[in-house]
Amino acid sequence: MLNAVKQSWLTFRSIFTGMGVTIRHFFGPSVTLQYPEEKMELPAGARARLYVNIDDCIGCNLCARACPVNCIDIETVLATQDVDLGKTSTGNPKRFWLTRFDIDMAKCMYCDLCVYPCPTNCIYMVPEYEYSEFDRSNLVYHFSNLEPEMVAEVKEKAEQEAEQKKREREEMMRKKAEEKAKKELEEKKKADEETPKNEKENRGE
Amino acid sequence: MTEYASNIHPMAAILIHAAIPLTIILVYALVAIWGERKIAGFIQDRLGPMRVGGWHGWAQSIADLLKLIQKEDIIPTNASRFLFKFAPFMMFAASYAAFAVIPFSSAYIGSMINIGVFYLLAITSILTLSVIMAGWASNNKWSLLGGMRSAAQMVSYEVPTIATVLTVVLVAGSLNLMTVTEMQAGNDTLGFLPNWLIFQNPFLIVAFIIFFISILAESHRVPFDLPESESELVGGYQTEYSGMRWAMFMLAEYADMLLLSLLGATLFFGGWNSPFGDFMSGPVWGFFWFMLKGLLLVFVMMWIRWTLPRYRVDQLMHICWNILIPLSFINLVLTALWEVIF
Amino acid sequence: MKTPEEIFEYLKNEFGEDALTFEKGDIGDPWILVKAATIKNVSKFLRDDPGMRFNMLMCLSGLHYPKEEEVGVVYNLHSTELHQTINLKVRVPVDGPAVPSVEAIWKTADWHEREAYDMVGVIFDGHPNHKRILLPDDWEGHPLRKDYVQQEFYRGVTTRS
Amino acid sequence: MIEVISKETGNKEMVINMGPQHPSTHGVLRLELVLDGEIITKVRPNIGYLHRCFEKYAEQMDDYAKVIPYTDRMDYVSAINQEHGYVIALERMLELEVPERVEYIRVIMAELQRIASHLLGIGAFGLDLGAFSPFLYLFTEREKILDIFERVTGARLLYNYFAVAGLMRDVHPKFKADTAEFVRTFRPKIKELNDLLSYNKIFIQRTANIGVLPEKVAFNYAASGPVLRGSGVKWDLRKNDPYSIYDRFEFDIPVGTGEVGTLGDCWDRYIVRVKEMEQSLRIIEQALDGMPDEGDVMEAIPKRIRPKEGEIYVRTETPRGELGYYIVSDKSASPFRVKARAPSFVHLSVLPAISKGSLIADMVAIVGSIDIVLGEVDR
Repeated sequence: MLNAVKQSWLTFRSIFTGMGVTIRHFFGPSVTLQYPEEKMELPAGARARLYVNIDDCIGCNLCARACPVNCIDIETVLATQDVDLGKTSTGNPKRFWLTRFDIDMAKCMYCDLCVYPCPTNCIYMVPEYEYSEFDRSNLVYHFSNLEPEMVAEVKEKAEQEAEQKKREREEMMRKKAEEKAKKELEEKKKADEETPKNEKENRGE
Repeated sequence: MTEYASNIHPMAAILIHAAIPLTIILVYALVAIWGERKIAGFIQDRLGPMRVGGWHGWAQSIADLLKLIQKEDIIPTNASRFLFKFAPFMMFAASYAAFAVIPFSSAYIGSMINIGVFYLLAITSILTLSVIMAGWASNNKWSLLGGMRSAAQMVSYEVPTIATVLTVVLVAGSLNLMTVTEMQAGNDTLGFLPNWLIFQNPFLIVAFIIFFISILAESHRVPFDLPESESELVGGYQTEYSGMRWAMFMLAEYADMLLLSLLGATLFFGGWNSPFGDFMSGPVWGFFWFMLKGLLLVFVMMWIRWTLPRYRVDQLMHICWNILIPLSFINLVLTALWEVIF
Repeated sequence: MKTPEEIFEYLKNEFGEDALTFEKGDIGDPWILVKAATIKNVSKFLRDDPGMRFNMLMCLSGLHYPKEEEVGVVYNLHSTELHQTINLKVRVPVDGPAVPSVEAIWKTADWHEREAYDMVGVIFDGHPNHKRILLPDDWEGHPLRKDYVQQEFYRGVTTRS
Repeated sequence: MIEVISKETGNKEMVINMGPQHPSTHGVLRLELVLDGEIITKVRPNIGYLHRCFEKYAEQMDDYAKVIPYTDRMDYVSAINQEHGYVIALERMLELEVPERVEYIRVIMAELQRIASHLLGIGAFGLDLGAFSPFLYLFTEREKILDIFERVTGARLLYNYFAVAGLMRDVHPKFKADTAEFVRTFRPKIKELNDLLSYNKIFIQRTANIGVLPEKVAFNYAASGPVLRGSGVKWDLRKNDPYSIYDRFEFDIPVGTGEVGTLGDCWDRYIVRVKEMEQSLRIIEQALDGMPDEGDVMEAIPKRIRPKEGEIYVRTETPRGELGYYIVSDKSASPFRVKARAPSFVHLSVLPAISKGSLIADMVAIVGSIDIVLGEVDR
């Protein structure tokens, strides 16, 4: 009986302690942030969206290779010799046309792994998080600044040059082969000429 | 007003009698749902609804209501259709009908019957029936479990509720709630306290505590909200309900909460009597004081709701049958002795 | 506390040289290769022997060795009383991958073995509930095999996005 | 309605599905409950709804470092601890020396993460039992930790912060002050939690003597972490098998004592977590004192990770228990096999053993008290 009374008393006491805590909070300040009106300030280096400073990109493909989910899609075309693409702000010479640099933010897992290998620090996360879309394909960000015609032109040029180079190389190879054949022929002749001599000498003995 | 209406047509008086509590319930429910969410918000360091209607989202409940009206009315394929549709309305009807005997003010009571308390307790037990109906008709195991729990709980807790109400009736000497309220008028207990029943007899304080715990259980509030305990039984008997039918459950639940709080205010806190004697009394002030007392009790119920965890079903029964019922009957006997001696 | 070498010697005395081999990679932990047929006895001995007392089966993993056409099961054991650790390994051919279950010795092996069956396709003889655990029961193949080809359709639904 | 006649009792039994969509299964867990009235006679956990092929992915990656972001996603509530185990495994395979400053920052981060994880676990446990407010009070505190993490790593949930023998970036200059401030403000909150929840009589009645896990069963099921300690076993890898620099710090291992009920019940498991948070605070304080101010955290990171042939099993103490990584290397750039021994997976398999004969409401308490994260169960 006494124990029951004690237990009841303890129950009531713990309930009142709890109610004391909640009523203190009732009159305390709230921690809610009214989101669209008030926004939390993101710290520097917050990982929210990938951004590429395309002017600094040298097309080395390191970020695409570092990505665990393959959300970076890069296509490069070697610049022809008559074009100088200049240098990046870090001083690296640019050798490739970037005909495609797409990042699919729907796939991105915000791991930051692509940021570290970049030699020119041109790919990085920006603290911008309000970019929801109705269509998933709109989440593919195109960073290449080349116009489609330009891309076609560049590709054609590159192909031509590649073809020319190929032709040149073939020419060279042919020449080399010819020369080699010539040389071999000469050597053979020489050998032919020399052999009988030897034979004669041999026979002479 | 009602006399005037009955002069025109007897039906008009009935309609007015029906409309007044309904208006009170509906307005109260809109405010209370919003209020509960605000209270929950403030207790939890949040703000609660803030968007609809400008100042602190006051129109949130109205927006919710509009949404619920538009929602598709889903009935499970294998549900018992008639019972499923009927249960929420029966539940609301039960708690609504009980308001007839609540004396809202010295000038207004729905029905001045002599067995008011008896009528109220009888009509609220229909609630149990509708909960079982809803749980069974849904053809869902969780609903069924919720319904069965609820039936057991409400049937059990009716006993201590009735025993404590009986204690008050014993002291007051009347089953008519108007009479009970009228006899609590005045301000001379111990010289300064109002003549409320809770101050008149020490055993009535115990009775009030038992009564309050029982009405928490009767109206399914934490720590006794087992029928709808969302973390165990998903939604209890409400699991399969949506749209307007679900809203009826919600309405009935809040109406029930108000009903029992108002009953508590009438029985223990002097009903529509002003706490300051004659100061600020009169029919309109009476209504104000009455609702204030009721709403304070509702606030305490909400405050408890957002503080405590819930009991388990066997512990709930243990509390009822092993503690509250014996205690309330002992209390009844002791009150009677006190009344005889003094 | 015993080193893995000492534990190996200890076991060799008990079970003979044929059943056990001590192996070690260039780096990392050594392990004892146990004949599949004896693994249950070895496990029981390891758990109950006063010098061993391996009361915890920390991890049980299935492996597929495509080159040798074998599947393996690795048992990482630890003794909380004697603070010693040992790894056991069992290798069986891939076309008859039956390994005795150690569920009766360490209860925790129950789910681990089901997972090894699910992922690598090792069959555990004597397991009380030998079913897939992560994948649905009617899934084809065992994903963690190196030669696994994902099925095109599962119950009429394409498995590729 | 599926009804079966029980062979043992002859009663009609009801099979009921708890989950996969149920408010208190902490994710997509499905429990098949065989009921006799409201009493559970059998539990069959069904998992796999959140299986994301971590192990297969790890084998497909062409670099060991690319697996680290995936380890985050196993137990998304304590991502830092998951990374910690993995990088330690790689460091041991490559026999790398980790700079002092890196170790200190790692320990601080791991302990903060432990607190954050316990806050979620405790809060959700309370929520399961119907106490809503403690959950949100604890979440407020957790937000503060996440704020610190965001300032350090740039992310709030999945950090990818630890690199092999280093860190992905250095901490910001105010890190020490921020953390010290958090430690200062957090201590009173634990007392408040005890007032509101831990020693609340209703809460005790709901959790004491429920789901009792005896020591012997715990070992047989290889339980670890707070679940094992709740059964009264003083077993913590940070002390018993120290990794990183945990051997330098002074802290206690809180164990269950059966204070309000039987040893090894739900309340014991709960209170172990509460007390562990205090110990984590102690470790953080010591680590903040000992942390060197200078030092490059990125210099020791190897350019290429190519371990020699061999295999390793490394275990660390995460908030949920013992996380083991079994990694097999075959000299190539990608791991031959990575197996994660997830504590939640093991603890969930204990469930049928400890929940027989309890009520549905107890089931909720038991699932809450073993604090599973389904992402880790299914991997």
